[in-house]
Amino acid sequence: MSGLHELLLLCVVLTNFWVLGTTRLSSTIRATAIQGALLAGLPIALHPGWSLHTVGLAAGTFAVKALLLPAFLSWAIREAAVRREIEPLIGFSASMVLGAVAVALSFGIAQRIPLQESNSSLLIPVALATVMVGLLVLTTRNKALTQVVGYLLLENGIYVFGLSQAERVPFLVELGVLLDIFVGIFIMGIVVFHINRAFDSLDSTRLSELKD
Amino acid sequence: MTVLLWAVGLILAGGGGVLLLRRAPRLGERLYGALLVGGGVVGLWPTLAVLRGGPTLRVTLPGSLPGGAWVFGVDPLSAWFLLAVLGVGACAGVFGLGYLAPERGHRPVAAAHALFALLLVALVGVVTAQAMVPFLAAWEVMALSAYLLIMFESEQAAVRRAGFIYIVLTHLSTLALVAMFAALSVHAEGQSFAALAAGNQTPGAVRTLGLVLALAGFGLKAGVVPLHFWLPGAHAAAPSHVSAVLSGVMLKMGIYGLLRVLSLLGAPPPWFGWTLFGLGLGSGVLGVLWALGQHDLKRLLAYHSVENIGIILLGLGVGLLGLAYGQPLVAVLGLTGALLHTLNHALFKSLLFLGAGAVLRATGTRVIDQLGGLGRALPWTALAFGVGSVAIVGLPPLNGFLSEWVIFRGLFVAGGSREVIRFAVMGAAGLGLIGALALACFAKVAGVVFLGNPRSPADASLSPGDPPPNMLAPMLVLAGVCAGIGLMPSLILGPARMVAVSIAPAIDGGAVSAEWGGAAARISAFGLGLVALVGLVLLLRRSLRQGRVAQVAATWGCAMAVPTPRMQYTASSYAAPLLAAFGPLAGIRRHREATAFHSHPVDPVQDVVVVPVWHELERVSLRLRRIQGGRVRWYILSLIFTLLSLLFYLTNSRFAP
Amino acid sequence: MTLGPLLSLLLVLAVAPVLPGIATRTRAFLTGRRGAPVLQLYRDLAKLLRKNVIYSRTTTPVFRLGPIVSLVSILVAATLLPLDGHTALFGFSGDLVAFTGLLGLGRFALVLAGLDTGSSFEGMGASREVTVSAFAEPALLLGLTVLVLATGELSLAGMLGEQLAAAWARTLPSLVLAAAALFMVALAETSRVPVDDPATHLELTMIHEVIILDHSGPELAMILYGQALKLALFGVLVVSAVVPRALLPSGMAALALLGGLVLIAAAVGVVESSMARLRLNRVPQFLVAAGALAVFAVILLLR
Amino acid sequence: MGLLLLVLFPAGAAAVAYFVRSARLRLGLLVGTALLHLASTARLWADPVGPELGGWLAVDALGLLVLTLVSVLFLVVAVYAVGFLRTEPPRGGRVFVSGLLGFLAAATLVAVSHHLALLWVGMETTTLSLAPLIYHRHDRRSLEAVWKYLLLSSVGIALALFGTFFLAAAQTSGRPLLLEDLIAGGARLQPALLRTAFTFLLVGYGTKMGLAPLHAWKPDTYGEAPSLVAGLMAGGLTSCAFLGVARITQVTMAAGQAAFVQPLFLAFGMVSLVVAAAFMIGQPDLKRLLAYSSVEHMGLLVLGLGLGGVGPYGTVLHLVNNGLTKGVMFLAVGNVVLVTGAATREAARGILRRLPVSGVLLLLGLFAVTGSPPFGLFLSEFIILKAAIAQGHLMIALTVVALLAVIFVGMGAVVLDVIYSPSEVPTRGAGESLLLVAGPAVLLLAVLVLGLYVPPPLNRVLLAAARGLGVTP
Repeated sequence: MSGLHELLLLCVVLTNFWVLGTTRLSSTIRATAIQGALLAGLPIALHPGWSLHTVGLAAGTFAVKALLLPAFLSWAIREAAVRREIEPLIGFSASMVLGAVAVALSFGIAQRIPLQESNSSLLIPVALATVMVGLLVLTTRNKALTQVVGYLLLENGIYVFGLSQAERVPFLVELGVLLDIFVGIFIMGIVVFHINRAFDSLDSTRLSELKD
Repeated sequence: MTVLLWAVGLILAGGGGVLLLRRAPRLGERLYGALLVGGGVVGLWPTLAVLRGGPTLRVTLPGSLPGGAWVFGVDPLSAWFLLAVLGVGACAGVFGLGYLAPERGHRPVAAAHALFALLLVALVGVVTAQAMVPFLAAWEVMALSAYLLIMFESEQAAVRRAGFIYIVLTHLSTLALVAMFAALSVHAEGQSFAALAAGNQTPGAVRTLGLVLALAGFGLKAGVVPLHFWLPGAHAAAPSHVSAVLSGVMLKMGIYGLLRVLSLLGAPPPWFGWTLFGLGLGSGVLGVLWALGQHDLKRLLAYHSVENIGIILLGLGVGLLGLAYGQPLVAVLGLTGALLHTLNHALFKSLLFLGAGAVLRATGTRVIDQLGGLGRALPWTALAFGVGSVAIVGLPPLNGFLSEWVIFRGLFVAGGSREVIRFAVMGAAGLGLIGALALACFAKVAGVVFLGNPRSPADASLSPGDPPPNMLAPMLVLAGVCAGIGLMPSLILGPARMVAVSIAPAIDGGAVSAEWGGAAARISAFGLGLVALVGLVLLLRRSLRQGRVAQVAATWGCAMAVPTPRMQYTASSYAAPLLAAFGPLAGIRRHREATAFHSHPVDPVQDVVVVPVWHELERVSLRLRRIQGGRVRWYILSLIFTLLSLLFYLTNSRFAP
Repeated sequence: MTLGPLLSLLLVLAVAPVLPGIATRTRAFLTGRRGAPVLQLYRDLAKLLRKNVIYSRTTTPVFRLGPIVSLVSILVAATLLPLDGHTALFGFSGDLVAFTGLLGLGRFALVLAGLDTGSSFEGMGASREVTVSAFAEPALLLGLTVLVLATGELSLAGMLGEQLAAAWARTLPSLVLAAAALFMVALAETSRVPVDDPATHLELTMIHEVIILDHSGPELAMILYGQALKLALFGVLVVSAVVPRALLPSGMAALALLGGLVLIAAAVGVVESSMARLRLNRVPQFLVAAGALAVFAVILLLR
Repeated sequence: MGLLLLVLFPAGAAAVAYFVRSARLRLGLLVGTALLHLASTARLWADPVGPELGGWLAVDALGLLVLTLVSVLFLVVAVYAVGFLRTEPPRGGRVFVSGLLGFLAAATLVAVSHHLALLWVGMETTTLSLAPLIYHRHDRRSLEAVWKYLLLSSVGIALALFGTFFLAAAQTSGRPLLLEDLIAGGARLQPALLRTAFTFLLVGYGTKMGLAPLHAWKPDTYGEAPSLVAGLMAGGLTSCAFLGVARITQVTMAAGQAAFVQPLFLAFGMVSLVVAAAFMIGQPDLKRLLAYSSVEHMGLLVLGLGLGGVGPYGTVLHLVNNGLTKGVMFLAVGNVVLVTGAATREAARGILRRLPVSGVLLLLGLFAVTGSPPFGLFLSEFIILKAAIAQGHLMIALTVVALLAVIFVGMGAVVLDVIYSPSEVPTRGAGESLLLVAGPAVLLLAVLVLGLYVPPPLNRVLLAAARGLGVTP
């Protein structure tokens, strides 16, 4: 059923563009939630045969990436009372274009990196693309919260690639991913919270006192 | 070797003692002085034994260092420099007791004495180390203890500035030396000098790199123009007895290092000899020229150190050229002259700095144009300073003349050969110019400071009386040694030649030794004759007077009113015509206003080249600093940029699949 | 043979005071005056030696020692020259350095003695004296270098004696150049026109005279005699550089020396009467020119 | 179970410390844990223990070096922290101590884990455990510092994870991601994937090391973090990050990819040196200055790796020396800050008169950190230079010397001015207690000794550690 996971991977890319394109923080978070759900589907699609390992992985992923983190983030924006990402460094259409460039680039790089016995030719490019889009969001957005979302995308990309190894490397890998994202996002959320309190705004451009 | 270790132990004990007894300064300082002198004397014993042709001393410490054991030893070269270290060190240390005594209470005098002892020990370590790491360790301890001593009066901004320039340049020299040893150790098994020598006999890129770095590192320490500009400030800022050691001994470590490295590397290429030759001429002429323009007594003496280092390098260059072109006589003469002048300069320059210290203590100022007529107040100091002046100018019958005589002979003999080296004879003119300028300069110093009338009322009311014996005795001892060497050259010429031959085994000293002794005897005869004749004429002069008492009157003012002290010729106007003849080279800035005219010297290298360049560098780096603008966005962008360029390297380099 | 050097030394010492007389006499003759008698200096010296001295309150023993040291150093320098054309009373390899060194010592002593008076005029004179000599020294050394290279000999006795005679024919051109350079140096060292003017009476324009302003009696005598002796020594240098006296029998050699000295003195007089005195800041150029001549001679020999 | 315990008991102590009420008890726990940890580390020197958890935990020479370095540094910092927290308001004491202990546990995990994913987990934990410590002062500036630190390190660590996956993908045989098997089967690794893995891991762990141009977070973080935390980061955290780089280097070298790896190391090294030199000139803030100095030394570390020959030996020696020296400098500056309230040039003048001991420490530390003989850093820099010349990189050698000179001027200008110049601003707070100067003094002594004498056992370990990092024949 290789068609399925290819489909899922393409959807992942689409959600990336969704994140790039939307102005409303709430819909950004919705996009990440959907992406999380897609990623949860991936292990089953990649490794047919309902082994406990894959199922557990899918469930865990769904729980964390599709439910917990989005909930946490939307709670955070409710607390911080911010609705929309205003004045990003570059306009949304421009960032879409950049995202397209990033995707093209990652596909270009990916074909230079042959992955033997790989169950999908799309894995590496999509992973790279997601990573790059994540970095793109991290750099172009001003709101600390949006940057957290960018970090989340980055992690998702890595996760996608991690799945390709899920068979051979024991599940400590996935554990690593989940733990990392969980703790990372959680602590960042707390910091964001403090930022909001200290600067009564989530505008990370305010955070530029420390410089030479 | 154990004897030398005892000497080091004594000196260290002195330093420790004065530090422990800082509650009872008098007792502590007396102990320190005794141990210092004792250490010096004890240390001179094995040194002289080696110079008399005794066996080379050697001790190997089993150390677990990457590279191997530590080796210390005293061969003729080490012994030669040990003479200066121990002799001058002990004299200056004793002088320091009296010199720093008035500072007790408001400055850490005990610590200064302890650091001085440490400095001496480090100097001993530098000249006796026979392996890389101990050499560099001793080298840096020397540099740092000297730095701390220079900063003794750190509450003055000028001292801090001088200290900073010093520490920066000395660190540069250390870096260069580290790199040099790194280069030389590439082909060597282990870190001992013997191993380096074994590994680097064949010319090659690495050996050339080593030579260049050695020249840079040791040249910096020796204060060769254009790397000299740390020197005047530092030597002026330090307490005078420290200046004496810095200028008299520490500079020589640069010379020692050069000689040591050359003794390891065998005959150097001609270009190296010519480089030293040119640097020597340049440093000599420019150093004395810049000295002539100074208003500060100690800065002036410091610039004279630059000049004398130039003379030494000139001799060294001639010697190396002699080696490179296979002229043993030239080689021996050049090297011997350089070695002799090293020792002589150590003696009379430290003597002069001690004299300057005595003047500073008596009057409280180093500004030459505010001094005058001190000869009456400090007769013995004046005498010692006068001896030092005649010696440094290189006039017979004192020791300065001896070393310049040897170098001159090297130049002339070189001129006689058929090789390219013969063009070195032109250096004679340069050496002559240096001598004449030095004469002008020291006539100025001795004349303006000690003769004529006091220029400031304070000095006029100065109660006559030389400094206390613990300051006066060292000066007289040094003066005596200067005269002794000048009148008894045979004492010193032999050992010097022996050391020179030990540096360059390629040459046989026998070729030179033959007519050498005769000349030495003649020189001492003629020196003594000179002195005797002066005495004789003095007696005649007495008899001519026929009991008449000389009339006494005011100086004839050329039909003007009786001259007042303020009408005396100042040092600056004395030097003006000579400096004017050299134009911008002399580095004098003049300020004319409607009612005032004054000139002050600048260092053409430091103030015209180095400082502006550094400020430009600062400006650039400040502009560059905007990158670190504090926006986290840019931080991540630089990360992305790095990642992408690495991916590019990954996919597009020759490693791409 | 061992008597030769001593006798000739005594001869030179005796005739030295004539030379300034000859110079001034020539000058007077050329400018159409009678001028002082040739032996005037002898009388002055005799008179001065008899006189008492007067010292300034400011001065120290340095003031008294100065003239003595300068005279003695010039005397000792004289013993280094092969006055009889063969050997010096006293010489060693590289004694040319001692020669220049001794002249320096004499200058040093006089300058200090001048500064000891604390008079602004003498300070000025000292400053000018050292300025001039600073440029004279290299020229002198280069001139002597020519002799060294021509003869391959490092002692004055050799380079002005037999060896010179041997090398004379080969190296005459550079020797002549060297002699010219040495003559120019001599004018500066003995403070003659165009560098200095012994006849001037305005202190502001003096160099040598103004240093010794306060000296009187025997000390002044020593200085004057030393100056004359210096001129004689330079005369000997110049003469022996161009005339290979070692080839002549000793009597002839002595005569040649005397004749040469007279000619030199006369030449000094001619220069003094024929050319004006240089501005002080032009003096260095004059001496650099002398140096250039010598350098040219050296190059001739090195090539 | 020795190694596992070594990881677990600091973690347990961290948990306990969070719930202990009494500050005195908490500090006792901190110092006690540090002592115990150092003791058990010392036992590892005496009798090494075998691999545990199926080879996931093991100690080799390199790990032992980093472990010992961290342990020593941590003890010093713990003692210092007692004196430090005494001067501070009690707020945050709990978080502070348990954060420190957590870091110790994580660093230990990094040092002893031979499973690269486990190593990565440890690395992540070090990052997170130090975050609250940076935020210790709870003001805007520290908030900004911790934000930058978290964002950059997290991105870096994420990329490192990416690289780890690539490494797993490159592996065709042996137990996955286990160091021994990776090295043993180096020849059978898929080159292209291995190189990709190396690229991402280098960027990832390089960010944590603070190699230019990935260093941007360093000055901001070190400048704001409490000095002892900054010291722990500059001495310990960077060493852990370097261990990460070293591990992947061992693998790539074993796979015969030296020709691909070494140019990258050379480039990073030179760029780091240049950036450090440029940003040190006229740098007014002592702690930022030290941050750039850390960048410089990280550059020297990778430079040694890139040069080959005796370079790696110089690198591991430099690792030890740099860790200790950074401790000296940051703790001495910490004392300055305690008295003057700031680390800026204007505020901190007149140290030698105000804090004689710390002033001397700072002075000697300056010479130590700039590689003056006879301090240890001189020896390692000497070896690295020698490697450069021996491998024919004469230009690199000369450039390094020139840059070191510029760096000395940059550091000396500020530090010496601060030490000697008379101060304008009044002194606040107590002077220097023994707790605050003893630690740095001990470290400085250690650095001095390492410059004069490398104990044979240490030398053996250094040689063993360097062996894997060079080109293995």
